[in-house]
Amino acid sequence: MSHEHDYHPPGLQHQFEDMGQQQDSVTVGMWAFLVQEIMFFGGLFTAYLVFRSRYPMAFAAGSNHLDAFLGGLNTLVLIVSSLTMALTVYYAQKGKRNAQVILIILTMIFGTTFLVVKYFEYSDKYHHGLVPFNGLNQKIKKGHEGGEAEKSEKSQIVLPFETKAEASETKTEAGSETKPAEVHANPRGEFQWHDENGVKIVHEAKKGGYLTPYEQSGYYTNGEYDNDKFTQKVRIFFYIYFVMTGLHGLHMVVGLGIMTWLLVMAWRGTYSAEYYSPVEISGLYWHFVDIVWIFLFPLLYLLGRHFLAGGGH
Amino acid sequence: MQSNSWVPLFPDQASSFAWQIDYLYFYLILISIAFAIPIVAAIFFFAIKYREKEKFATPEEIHGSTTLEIAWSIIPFVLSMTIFLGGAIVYFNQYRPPENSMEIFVVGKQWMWKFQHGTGQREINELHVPKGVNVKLTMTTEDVLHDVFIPAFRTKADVVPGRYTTLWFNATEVGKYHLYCAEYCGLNHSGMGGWVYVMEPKDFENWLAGGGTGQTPTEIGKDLFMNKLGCASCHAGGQNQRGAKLEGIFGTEVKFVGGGSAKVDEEYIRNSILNPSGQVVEGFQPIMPSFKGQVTEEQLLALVAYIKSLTPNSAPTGTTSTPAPSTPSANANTATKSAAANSNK
Amino acid sequence: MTETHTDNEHIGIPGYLGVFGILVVGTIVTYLVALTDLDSKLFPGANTLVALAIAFTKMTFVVLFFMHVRWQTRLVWISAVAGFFWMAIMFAYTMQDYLTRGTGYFTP
Amino acid sequence: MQNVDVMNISEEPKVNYLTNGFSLKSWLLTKDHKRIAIMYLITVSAFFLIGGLYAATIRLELLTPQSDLLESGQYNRVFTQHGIIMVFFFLIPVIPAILGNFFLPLMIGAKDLALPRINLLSLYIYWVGGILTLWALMQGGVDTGWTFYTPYSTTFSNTYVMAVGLGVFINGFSSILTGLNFIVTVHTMRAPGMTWFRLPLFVWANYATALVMILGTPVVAITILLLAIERVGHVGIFDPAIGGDPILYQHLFWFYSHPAVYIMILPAMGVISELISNFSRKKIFGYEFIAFSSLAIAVFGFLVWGHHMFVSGQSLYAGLVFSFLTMVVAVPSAIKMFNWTATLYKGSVSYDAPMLYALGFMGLFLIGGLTGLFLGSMGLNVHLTDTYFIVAHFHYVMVGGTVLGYLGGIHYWWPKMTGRMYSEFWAKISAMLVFVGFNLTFFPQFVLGYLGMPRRYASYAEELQVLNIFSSAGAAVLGTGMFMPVVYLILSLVFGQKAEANPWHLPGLEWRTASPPPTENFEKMPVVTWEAYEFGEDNGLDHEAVRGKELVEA
Ligand code: HEA
Ligand code: HEA
Ligand code: HEC
Ligand code: CUA
Ligand SMILES: [Cu+2]
Repeated sequence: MSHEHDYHPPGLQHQFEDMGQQQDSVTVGMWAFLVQEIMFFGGLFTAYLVFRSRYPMAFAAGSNHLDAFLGGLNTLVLIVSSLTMALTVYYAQKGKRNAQVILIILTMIFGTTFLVVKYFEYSDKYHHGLVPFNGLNQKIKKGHEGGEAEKSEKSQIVLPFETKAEASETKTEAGSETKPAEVHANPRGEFQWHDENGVKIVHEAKKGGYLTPYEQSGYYTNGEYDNDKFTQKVRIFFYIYFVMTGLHGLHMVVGLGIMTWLLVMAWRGTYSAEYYSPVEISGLYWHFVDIVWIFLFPLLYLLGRHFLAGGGH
Repeated sequence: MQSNSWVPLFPDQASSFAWQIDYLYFYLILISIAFAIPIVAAIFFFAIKYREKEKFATPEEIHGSTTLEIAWSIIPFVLSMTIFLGGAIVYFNQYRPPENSMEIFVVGKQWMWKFQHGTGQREINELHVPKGVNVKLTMTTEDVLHDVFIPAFRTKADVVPGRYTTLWFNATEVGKYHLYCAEYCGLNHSGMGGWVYVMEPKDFENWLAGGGTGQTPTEIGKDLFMNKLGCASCHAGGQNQRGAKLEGIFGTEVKFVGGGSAKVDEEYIRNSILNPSGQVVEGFQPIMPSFKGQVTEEQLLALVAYIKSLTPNSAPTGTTSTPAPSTPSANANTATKSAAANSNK
Repeated sequence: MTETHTDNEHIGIPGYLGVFGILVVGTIVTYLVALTDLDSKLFPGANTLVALAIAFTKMTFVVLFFMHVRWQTRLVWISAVAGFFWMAIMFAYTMQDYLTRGTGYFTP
Repeated sequence: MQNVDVMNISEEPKVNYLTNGFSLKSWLLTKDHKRIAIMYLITVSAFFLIGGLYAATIRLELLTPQSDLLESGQYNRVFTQHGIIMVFFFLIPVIPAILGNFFLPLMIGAKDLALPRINLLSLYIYWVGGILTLWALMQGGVDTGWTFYTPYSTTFSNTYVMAVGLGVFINGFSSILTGLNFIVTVHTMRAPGMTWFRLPLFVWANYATALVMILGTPVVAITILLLAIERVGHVGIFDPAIGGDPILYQHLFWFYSHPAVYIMILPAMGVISELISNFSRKKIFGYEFIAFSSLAIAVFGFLVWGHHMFVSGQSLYAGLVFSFLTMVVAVPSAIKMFNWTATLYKGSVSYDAPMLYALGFMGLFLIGGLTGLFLGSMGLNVHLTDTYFIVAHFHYVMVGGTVLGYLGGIHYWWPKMTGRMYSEFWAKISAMLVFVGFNLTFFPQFVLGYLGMPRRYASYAEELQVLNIFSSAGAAVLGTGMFMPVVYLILSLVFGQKAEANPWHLPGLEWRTASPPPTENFEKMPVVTWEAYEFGEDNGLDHEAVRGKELVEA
């Protein structure tokens, strides 16, 4: 080998001739990996597309049960973390160790914030029986303290941020309809769906002539909104919601792992203007995960929001 | 009929469109031979003629020829388009059941086929059909995917839970033919099948009379409609009619409250019974109760048959010996209305 | 390819902040637009369309600037586009079936 | 031109990749693409033998019309496991992970793949997926068919669908990582002077394959994940009883699995391009057309998946589109066939064993591909789908095509990989047996299929027995033919003649280093000044430069 005794830059692996080649390789590799990721999520988006185009109302109803405020907050959190990540790369290229370390830590903090918020969202769904898998919802026996717990939880629901006014209206409306006795026993942790907004949305849509006959047949029995049928469709929404956000969350966790490793390396001052490609490609990954969320947010959280906002028909 | 005294090399040809598939098959064999023989011949010829005469020789270089490349891209392409078109035409013929076909209902379940004739005859794993009559199978399944396959008729279609699929044929030869399940469905997939008996229409009539115990579906449907389920209380006609007029409705186009319309086919009637408010007909209130859970699949088929038998101006009487309503029957699969398109997000 | 990282500056800190600003504004606009009923004002699906359009814009900014594709080789451009192109293939060819299938369904 | 003597490397390098460390660790933690390829070779072959045993069981059972050897439940498991092992654990990795891994860097003059650690990772992932699957098979196996159709697989089957699904899911990532590595390597690791249009066609084919792997495999991964979650949670996205759609599963599955058949065939086509050109000692006819047809297949292959669903309840319109595109995608394959044939013209064709396999490939793939057109034609498909015609079609392309291509390739490169020559005599016998046995096995199945024998049947109509006996008899011959290489190739390691660096006297870069190659492949960075398959003086073939040492310094 010709350059065995030559100057050997740190981080140059044996199969490469020079840093440029190595840098190109990892960049191309990362992009190929991202293409792979796109197709991975693409399968989910296809399922989403198929079902959403068939049951838009159920999707809207399900979506209204997500907390758009938290979703939006998380979007912002991720955007900030993307900024800090981009700046990390910037300072890595400049070889500024301290700035890198601080920015990586910030990125990690924001990433963690995202996951914490996600945790609250998930546990909210857990308490409301909205996890589409049986056995994975809070198990409540009728008349037990569990019931109390659920009730108190319920009164704490953070209503969608945007519609404080209207939402409280809806709430009182709903509240008056909900008899106090109506504590939903859920001994086997099944999926539960008690949303009057669902009825409202479907009725609105029906009035507006938006429902195709076929779609209506998916929701109605006896001229009445059939909770069972509607629930099935909403359940599909939540299934897709959980799989998509779950996989996204998994990607975040992996991202945090990468960040930890980056932090150690940056702490040791590994990166310089000559050698910073690990930072750069980790950044690519981080931004990609961010982009996925940029799409998930409107597609999952914001469906049919205006029905809630009272702007409907 | 097939016997096992000889080795068959070609299947029986027993339906009106079997020849089309066979000709398409021959055409493809022809194309295959037309390509295979020259290519194989060329390979042999070159391999022998230009066999190595000297170890590690360096023969003259030939780079390629764009003319040739274009030629052998275009020719296969054009030929393959004829294959596509031929296939598409044959497929079309098989896809749309002709109007006024005799209808037979099929329910697949692990691992048997249940058939019900228009006259109420039921059969399991055996299907008797008359020769020379268009027969349409309206099919569904209770559990997993299955597939009705009758090789002698060259036809086959998956049955899918949750929806109706159709298949039709016109048998041309009296005989006994294999009936298979061709979509893998679990343990006894290879046992899920039986025989199709094609009979002279006369014999078929006799067979129906001989074995026909119960009422025809139309009769059963009438009974359900008039008495058991009380549909007549709303749909009986006359001045007190609160429900939609059902006479002659089959095959027509109905408009819905709030826009939209649909063609009345088996599927639609079924939905109307299970799910009336899903599609409220213009001019009516959504008062019809759902009969979901109160009627079985078989009763549903009977009701559908009965409603199909109602012709305009005919008092709801019912039975005819040939259960072929002459209303145009829409194929459940191809009804034009798109289920998924417009929506409000 | 090697010359890609000679220019380390890219858009500099102000640039990054600018992109960041755009992203934040995009998020807020998405949010607000979701509350107004464009579906009945414009045409059904308008809300979704707008939301997706904004998401696309945001993505474009992230890809171009944060992910430095703006300064990258053609190969990287191609792979960035290819992923979406293939996803579009999957959508289009799946939906071509669903949208032309007709009403042959019943809900048991 | 006589250049036998000059082409020998006089003294062998002291250390080659095989002798560079003997400890278990030096293998398990190696980053050397060649060692990884050897480990793949061993595992993939093991899977092939397991799959082959299942095949033998199938054919034994089908000797009689009744299901007497196996009950239908067992038979269902046997063919399912045959399909799963053969497709996911044998045919998809076989050429890329063994021959591609070993020779792609050598052929482009690189020291290794661009991402050696990822390469090792992909091997380990393959092992984990494989072991999980084998474990599931020992526990009781699966009976869903290799296609895992819903709702049978989600709701009704009570076999180890989850475990096998997980195995396939994991294995998918192995394939993705291999593809990723190839793409990067081809883009960034080419030796000086190795321009895109000087790449051997095997590299082009693997590159196209890698594209399909990256774009397709993730979709099957997510599909299987959805299926698994559906099976546990029973949410209903594939279950029509609660609002789902089983056809969606088929769409997602075939979105991957049709392109996957091109993952299987493209590398074999690459091998065949090498063999045909090199064993007629002539530049390949229409190089660019073959190269681009690989890419065309990779791209158009994504647009035709619906041809597996013509009778499934897909809309008529969708069927038409898919049928049309199926015809379009056949054309690039046709282009390849014609170019290969034309390459023989005025060549100097030798009948070494690899070439016999290549010629066999041409004949069998021709039949397999043409019968693919039968299936793509909608009207015929209705009669033929889910019959033995399909079984025959895909064995013609997969066994007659890919397996023969692989066997040709492994013989061709065996001297380079191991430094030993195999027994030419036995190799020829084996090639003949495979060809004859293969046709005997699968040709009758076309007839059976048109007669209407459905596939996945443990018991069948009595009048079909004679043809089935032919088929089973053929399988015995085929099995013998395929098992022989295992024996004589292993024996050659001990008794085989030592191989020269360039036993076939070829211009490819992989022949310009020692056999077996040293760890970093070339002693000096090669500089390429000749086109692919350029026999003759220009490429320095008949000069000293043939030896790795003499390659010009970068
Ligand atoms: C290596 C794998 C491989 C390859 C390469 C192919 C190649 C092709 N396949 Fe095959 N196929 C499978 C593996 C493969 N297939 C498998 C595993 C299944 C079954 C899956 C299952 O259900 O379990 C299947 C099933 C299958 C079906 C579905 C059948 C059904 O279930 O109903 C169809 C339908 O169109 C089809 C078509 C084709 C076509 C048109 C090609 C084309 O690419 C072939 C192109 C080649 C040629 C055409 C020959 C060379 C050309 C000429 C000599 C010139 C003349 C050409 C013209 C006139 C155009 N295949
Ligand atoms: C790469 C793919 C591949 C390969 C190589 C093969 C190889 C073979 N296959 Fe297979 N096959 C499939 C992929 C493949 N198959 C798939 C995907 C299916 C569909 C599954 C489904 O429906 O879900 C299928 C289904 C299938 C069926 C249909 C089953 C049914 O539908 O009911 C049949 C029937 O004849 C069959 C036969 C064979 C035979 C005889 C071989 C022969 O070529 C095998 C020859 C090789 C050997 C025989 C091994 C060699 C060595 C030995 C056996 C020695 C034994 C060793 C000792 C005793 C120590 N295969
Ligand atoms: C309480 C009264 C009532 C009863 C009982 C009733 N229906 Fe109806 N039916 C209606 C009304 C009102 C409509 C029109 C509104 C609608 O489409 O929902 C209707 C519509 C229909 C339609 C659709 C007709 C069209 O023009 O599209 C069918 C089919 C039908 N009913 C069948 C039945 C059958 C079968 C039964 C008995 C099993 C039955 N109905 C019992 C009131 C009734
Ligand atoms: Cu029913 Cu196979
Ligand atoms: Cu295919």
